[in-house]
Amino acid sequence: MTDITPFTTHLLQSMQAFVPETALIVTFLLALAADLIWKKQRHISGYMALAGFIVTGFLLVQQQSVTGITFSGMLVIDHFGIFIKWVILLSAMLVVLFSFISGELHQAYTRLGEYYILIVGMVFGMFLLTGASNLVMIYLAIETMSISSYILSGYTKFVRRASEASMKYVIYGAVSSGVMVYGFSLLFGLTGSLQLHDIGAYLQQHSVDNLTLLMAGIMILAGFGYKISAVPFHYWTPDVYEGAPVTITALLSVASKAAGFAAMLRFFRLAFTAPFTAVDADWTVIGSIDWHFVLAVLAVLTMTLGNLVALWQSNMKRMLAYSSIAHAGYMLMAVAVLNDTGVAAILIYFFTYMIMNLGAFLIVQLVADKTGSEDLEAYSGLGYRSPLIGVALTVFLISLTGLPPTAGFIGKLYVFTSVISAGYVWLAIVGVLNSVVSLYYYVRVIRNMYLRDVESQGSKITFTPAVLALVLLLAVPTLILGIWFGPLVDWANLSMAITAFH
Amino acid sequence: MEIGLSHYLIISALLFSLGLYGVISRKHAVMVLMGLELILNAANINFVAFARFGGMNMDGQVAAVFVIILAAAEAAVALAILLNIYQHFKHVNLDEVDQMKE
Amino acid sequence: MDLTTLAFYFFAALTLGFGAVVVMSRNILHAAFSLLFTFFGIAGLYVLLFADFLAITQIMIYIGGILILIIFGVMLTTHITGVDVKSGRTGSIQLGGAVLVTLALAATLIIIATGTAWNESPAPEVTSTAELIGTSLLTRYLLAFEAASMLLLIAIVGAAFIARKKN
Amino acid sequence: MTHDTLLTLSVFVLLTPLLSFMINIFFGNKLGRLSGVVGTTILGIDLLMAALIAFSKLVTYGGEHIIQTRFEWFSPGSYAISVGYGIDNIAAIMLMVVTLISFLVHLFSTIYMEGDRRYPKFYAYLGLFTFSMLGIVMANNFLMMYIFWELVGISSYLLIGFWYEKDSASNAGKKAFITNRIGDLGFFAGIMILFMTYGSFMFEDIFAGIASGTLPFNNPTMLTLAGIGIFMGAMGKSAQWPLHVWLPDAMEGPTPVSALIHAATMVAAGVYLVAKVFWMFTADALTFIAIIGTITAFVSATIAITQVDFKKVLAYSTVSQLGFMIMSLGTGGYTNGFFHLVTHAWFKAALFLAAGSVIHAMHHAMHHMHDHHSDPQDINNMGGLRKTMPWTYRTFLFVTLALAGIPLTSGFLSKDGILAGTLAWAKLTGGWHWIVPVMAFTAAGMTAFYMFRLTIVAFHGEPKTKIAGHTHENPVRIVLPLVVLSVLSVWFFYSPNPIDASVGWFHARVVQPETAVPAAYQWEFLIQDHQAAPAENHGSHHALNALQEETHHYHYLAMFLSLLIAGTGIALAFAIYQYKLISADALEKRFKKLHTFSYNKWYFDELYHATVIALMLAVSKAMAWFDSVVVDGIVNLSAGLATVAGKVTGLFDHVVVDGAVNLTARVTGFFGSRLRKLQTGNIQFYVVMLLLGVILLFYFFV
Repeated sequence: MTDITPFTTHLLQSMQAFVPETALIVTFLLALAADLIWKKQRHISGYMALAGFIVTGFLLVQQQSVTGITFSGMLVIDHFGIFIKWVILLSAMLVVLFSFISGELHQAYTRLGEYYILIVGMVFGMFLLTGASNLVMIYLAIETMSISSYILSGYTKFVRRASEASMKYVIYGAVSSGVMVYGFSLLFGLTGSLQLHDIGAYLQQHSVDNLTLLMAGIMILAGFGYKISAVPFHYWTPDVYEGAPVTITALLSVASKAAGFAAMLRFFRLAFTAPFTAVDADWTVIGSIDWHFVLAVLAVLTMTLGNLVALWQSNMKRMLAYSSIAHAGYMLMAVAVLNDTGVAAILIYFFTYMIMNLGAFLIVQLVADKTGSEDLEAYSGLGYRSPLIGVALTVFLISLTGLPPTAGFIGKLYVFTSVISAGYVWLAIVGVLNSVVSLYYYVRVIRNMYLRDVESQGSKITFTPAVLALVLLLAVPTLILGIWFGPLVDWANLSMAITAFH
Repeated sequence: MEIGLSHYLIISALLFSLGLYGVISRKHAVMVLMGLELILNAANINFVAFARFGGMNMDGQVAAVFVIILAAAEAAVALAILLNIYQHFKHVNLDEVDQMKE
Repeated sequence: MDLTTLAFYFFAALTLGFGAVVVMSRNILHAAFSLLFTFFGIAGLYVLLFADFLAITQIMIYIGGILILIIFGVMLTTHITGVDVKSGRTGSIQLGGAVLVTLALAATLIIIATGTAWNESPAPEVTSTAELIGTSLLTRYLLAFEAASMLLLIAIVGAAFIARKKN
Repeated sequence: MTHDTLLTLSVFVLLTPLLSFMINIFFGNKLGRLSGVVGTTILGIDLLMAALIAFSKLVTYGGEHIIQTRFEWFSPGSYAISVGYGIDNIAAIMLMVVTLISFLVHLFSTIYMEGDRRYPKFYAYLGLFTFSMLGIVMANNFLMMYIFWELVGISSYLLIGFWYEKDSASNAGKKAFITNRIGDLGFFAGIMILFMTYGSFMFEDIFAGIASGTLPFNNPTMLTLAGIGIFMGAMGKSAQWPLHVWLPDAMEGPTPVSALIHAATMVAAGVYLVAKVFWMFTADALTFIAIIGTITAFVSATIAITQVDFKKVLAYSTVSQLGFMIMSLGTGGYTNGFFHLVTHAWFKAALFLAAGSVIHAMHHAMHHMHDHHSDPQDINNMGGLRKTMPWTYRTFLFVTLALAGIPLTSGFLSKDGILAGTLAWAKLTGGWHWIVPVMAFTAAGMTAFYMFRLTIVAFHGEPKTKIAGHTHENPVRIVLPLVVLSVLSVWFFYSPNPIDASVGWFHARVVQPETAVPAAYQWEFLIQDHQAAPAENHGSHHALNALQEETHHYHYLAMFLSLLIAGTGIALAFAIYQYKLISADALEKRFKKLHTFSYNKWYFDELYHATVIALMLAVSKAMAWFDSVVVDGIVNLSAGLATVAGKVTGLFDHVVVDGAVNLTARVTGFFGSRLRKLQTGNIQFYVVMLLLGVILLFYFFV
C-alpha cells in the first residue's frame, strides 16, 4: 500500500481552491430542492441562483490571490481564469435578472425551476472549462455546459422555433465535440499524455509528425471553434440564437463564448507554446506549424463572414448572432498573435463586449415583449416611442461598432494595438475594414429608430422603473468604460499571464 | 502479419468516417444519433489502442471511460430533445426541420 | 495466423461490417440491432487491447443503456406499423457531398494513422485493468469523476424536463 | 493669469456647454420655454470665460507658441498614450469665434425656434455641438481631435436632421454623416501612419519626430500620404470638392443651425485642422491641398450663381469661401487662410442669420395670409424687403460687401491677402500653377456677382408677391445678433489700415509656424532664413520667408485686380437685375426674352476676354451651344457656365462619389448575399460544412 498522505494533503489544498465551484454545486442542489418544496413560488430557484452567484462572487474575491495547479493537474487556478470567471458570473447574474422580467418565459410557464437550475449547471461547466488543463477535463467541462445549453435553448419547448434550435444545437454540438475528442485521441497518441503541461513538454523535447499534429490541432480547433462560433464551425450559431429564448441567447453569446476562449487560450498556451517560464510575454510556438497563421486565417474568415451576412438580416436576434460571430473574429485576431498582450486585449474586449452585447440583447428582449416582434421593422420610431430605450440601444450599437467614446472602442483599440505591435498589420487592416462594414448594419437599426416611420410614434412604450434601471445599469458603464477604463486595463494586465510552469 | 497499432487506428478511422456518413446522410434523427455513437466509439478505440501500445498508459483507458459516460448523457438529452421535436413536427426527419435559415 | 490475429480480424469485421449496416440500412430497427453487434465487436477489440474493464463497461453501458435508450427513441418517434420505420436518405446532392467528405476524411485519417511515428513503448504485463482504472478515477481523475456525476445530474434534470409532456 | 489658471479655465470653457446639454436633455421637458433662457445664459457665461482666455493668451502670452498640458492616459502594450489640451493663438481666436457665434445663435433661436415642439432638445443639441467643437479647438493631439471630430459629426447629424419628419431633412442628415465618414477614413489612416511611426498621438511629439528627420516607414511619400490622409478628414468637414455635396443639402436644418455649423464653426474645423498641423505638410501635400481648395472655390462659385433658394446661394458661397481658405493654406498663406476663416465666420454667420430673419418674416407673413404652399426661401417670392425689413437689409448689405471683398470691410483684408498669396505662390513655383490665381480671381468676381444678385432680387425693387409685401422687421433678439456680427466685419477690428492687414494685430499674433518637414521635401520659400532672422526675433517681429516677401510685393496688384473684378461683378449684377427690374414692368418671362443674346454675349466676351485665357474660349463655345439647347430661361452665359459646371460636378458626385459608395455596398452585399445562402437551415448540411472546414483547413495549411 502506498502512502496516501501527500495525496490527501494535495486534495485538501485543491478543495480550498475549489470553493467557488463548490458553491455553485451547492447552489444547484439547493435550487433543485427549493423548487421541489415551494412549488407555488415561480422564481424561487431564480432567487436561489442569484444568491448563489453572489456568494460565488464573494468567494472569487477571496481567491483573487490564489494561483496554483490543483487536483493532480486537472484544474489550474490563476488570475487569467478568475478574470474570465468574473465575466461568466456577471453575465449569468445579469441574465438571471433579465429572466425575472422576461415575458417570453412567463407566457409559457408558471414555474421556471429547471431553467434557473440549468443556468447554474451551465455556469459550473463554464467555470470548470476556464481552469481545465487536462484533455479529459476540457471535454467534460464542454459537455457539462453544452448539455445545459442544449436544454436551455429549447426551454420554451412549446415554441416550434425553440425546439428546432435545441435539436440543431444538440446534433451540431455532438458532432463537434466528437470531432474534438477524436483530435484529443490523436494528440494523446502523439504525446502519450492527456495533461496539457506534459503535452507541451513532450512536444518541446521530441519532434513529432507535423501532419498528424496539424490534423489533431484542427480537429481540436473545431471543438473550440464551435464554442466560440468561429467560421467554419459557426453554422449552428444563427439558428440557435434566433430560436432560443433571448435570455439564453444572451448568455450563449457572452458567457459560453468567454469560456470557450479561455479554454482555447489555455490549450494553446500550455500545449502548443513553450512552457517552463513564469513570465514570458511572447510565447514561443513549438514545432514548425505556424499556428499564428492558422488562427489569423480563422479570424479573417470569422469576422468577414459574420459582418457580410449580418448586412442581410432583418431579425434583430439573427443580426446580433452574426454580429457575435464577427466579434469572435476580432478577438481571434488577438489570439492569433499568441502573446500576453493579446491575452490582455481579449480580456479587455470580453469585459466590454459583455456589457454592450448583453445590453443589446436586453433591449431586443424588452422590445419583443412589448411589440411581439424581433423584426427590424419593430424598431421603427422606437427612439420616440421610448426615448431612453432608444438612446440606450444607440449607445450599445455604437459600442458594438467600436466608435468612441464607448467601451467597444476601448476593446477594439486594445485588440488592434496588440495585433499591430505583434507585426500583423495586414490583419489589423482587415479588422478595420470589417468594422467599417459593420457600421452599415448597426446604423441601420439606429436609422430605423430615429428616422423611419415617424407617424406611428403616437403609441408610447413605457417600462417600469426597475426595467429602465436595468437598462441604465448596462448603458452607463458602456459609456463610462469608454472614458475611464484604467482599472479594467490594470486588471487585465494583471491577469494576462496564463500559468504555464509546472 | 503482427497486429499493430496502425491496424486499430485504421479501424477507428473507418468507423469514424462511417459515423460521419451516417450523421450526414440519414433523415431520421435517431439514426443520426447512432452515427454519433459510432464517432465516439471510434475515438475510444484510438484511446484504448494508444494506451495499449504506449506502454499500457492507463490515461487512455480512463479517457475512454469518460467518453462512454458522456456519450450516455448526451444520448439521453438528445433523445429527449427529439421527443420534443416529434411533438411539434410529428416526425423527426432532420431535413424537414429547417424553418430558420439564411 | 495465431488466435489473437484471427480474433482481431473477426472483431474488426464485426465492428465495421455492422457499422456499415447501421449507417446504410433503410430500416431503423435493423440499424439499431446492427449497432448492438458493432458495440459487441468493439468490446472484443478492447479485450484484445488488454482493456477488460472497458470491454465490460462497453457492454454494460452501451448495449445495456444507450442502445436501449435508442430503441426507445425509435419506438417513441416512429409509427412502428407504418412505413415510417424506414428512414430515407437526404437529397442526392447532399448525399454525394457526404460520400466525398467522408471518403476524403477517411483517406486522410488512414494516411495519418499509418504514416505517423506514434508514441509507442512496450507494454508491461497486466493482469486486470479494473484496479488501475479504479485507482486513477479516485486519485488523479477524482475531480473529473465528481464532475461527471454533476454532469449526469444536469443531464437527468434537463432530459426529464424537456421530454415531459405537461408543463 | 498664470498658465495654470488659464488651463483650468479652459476646462470650464469646454465643459460649460456640456452642462447646458445635460440640463436640457434631462430636464428639458420640465423647463419648456425656459430651456432657451438657460442655454443662452450658460453660453453667455461661457463666452465671457472664453473672452478672458483669448485676451490673456493673445495679449499676455502672445509670443509663446502654446500653453498646454499633457498626461498619460493609458498604455496598451508597449505604447504609452498621452493626451492633453492646449491653447495657442489660433485656438484662442477660435474659442472666441465658436463661443460668440454659438451665443448669438442661442439668442437668435429663442425667437426663431419659438413654438417648435422639440425646442428644449434643440438647445440640448446646440450645447452638445458647442462642446464638441470646443474640444476640437483645444485638442493638442490627434486622438482627442479624432474623438471630438466624430462627436461634432454626430451632433451635427442630430441638428441637420432635427426636423426629421421631413424626408429631405433626415436624408440630408444621413448624407452629411456618410460623406464625412469617407473623409474620416482617410483621416484615420493618416493618424495611424503617424502613430505607427512616432508612437504618439501628440502633435508636439509627431512634429518633433518629423523635424528630427524620422520619416514614416523611412519614406517621404508616406509623410505626404499621411498629410493627405489627414487633409481628407478636413475635406469632409470643410466640404471640399469632391466631398462638398453634403453641405448644401444640410441647409435642411433650422437656419440658426446653418449659421452656427455650416457657416462659422464646424465647416471651419477642417481649415482649423489643416492650420493646426501645417507643420507637417510636405510640398506635395501642400500642392494637393491648394488644388483641391482652388477647384472647390471655383466650382461652387459657378453653381451659386443660378440658385434661387436663399439658403442654397449662401451654402454654395460658403463652400466657395472654404475653398479659398484651403487654397490659401495650400499655397503657404497660413496667416491669410486662417484670417479669412475668422472674418468669414462673422460675416457668413451674419448672412445666414439674416436669411433666417427673412425666412422667419416670410413664414409669419404666409401664416398671416393663410398661405401654406409658397416657398418662403425662394428669392423669386421676395423683393422689396429693403423697406419692410430695414435692419435686416442694412446688415445684410454690409456683410455682402464684406463677402464680396470691398475695402473697409474685414472680408477685403483677408481675401486680398489670399489672392496676393496665390499670385506670389504661382510666381515662385511657376508653370501651370498660374491657374490657381486665375481661378481664384474668377471665383472672387463671381462671388461679388451672385451676392449682389441675391441682395437685389430679394431686397430691392417692388415685392414680387403679396407675402413679401406683408413681411415685417423681426424683434430685437433676432436683429441684435445681426448687428453685432456686422460690426465685427469692420476692418477696424483687425488692422488700423483699411487696406493692409499685415500691420494689424492679427498678423502679429498668427504667425506662420516653421515647417517641421525636412528641407528636401518642402518648398524652399517656406523655410525661414535663420541667417537673416535671428532666433530671438519671435512674436510680432518675426522673420519673413520668401513667400511672405513676395506676397507683399503683390499686395497692391492683387488689391487692384480684385477690386476691378469684384466691381465688375457688382456692376453686372446691378445691370442685369436692378436696372431691368426698374426698366421693365413686364412679367419675368417677358423680361428674360427682352434681353437678347447680344447683351449676354457681350457680357460673356467682356468677362472672359479680360480674364480668362484661350482655354476658356473653347469652353465658352460649348457654353453657347449648350445655351441654345437649354432654352428654358438661361439668360446669361455665366449661368450657362454654372450649369455645366454644376452638371459636371453633379455627374461626378453621382457617378464617382455615389458610385464608389454604392460599389462598396454592392460588393459587400453581393458576398453577404451569397454567403448567407450557406445557412440553409438544414443541420446535416451544417455538419457537412463543418467537416469540409476541417478538411480544407488541413490541406490549406499542409
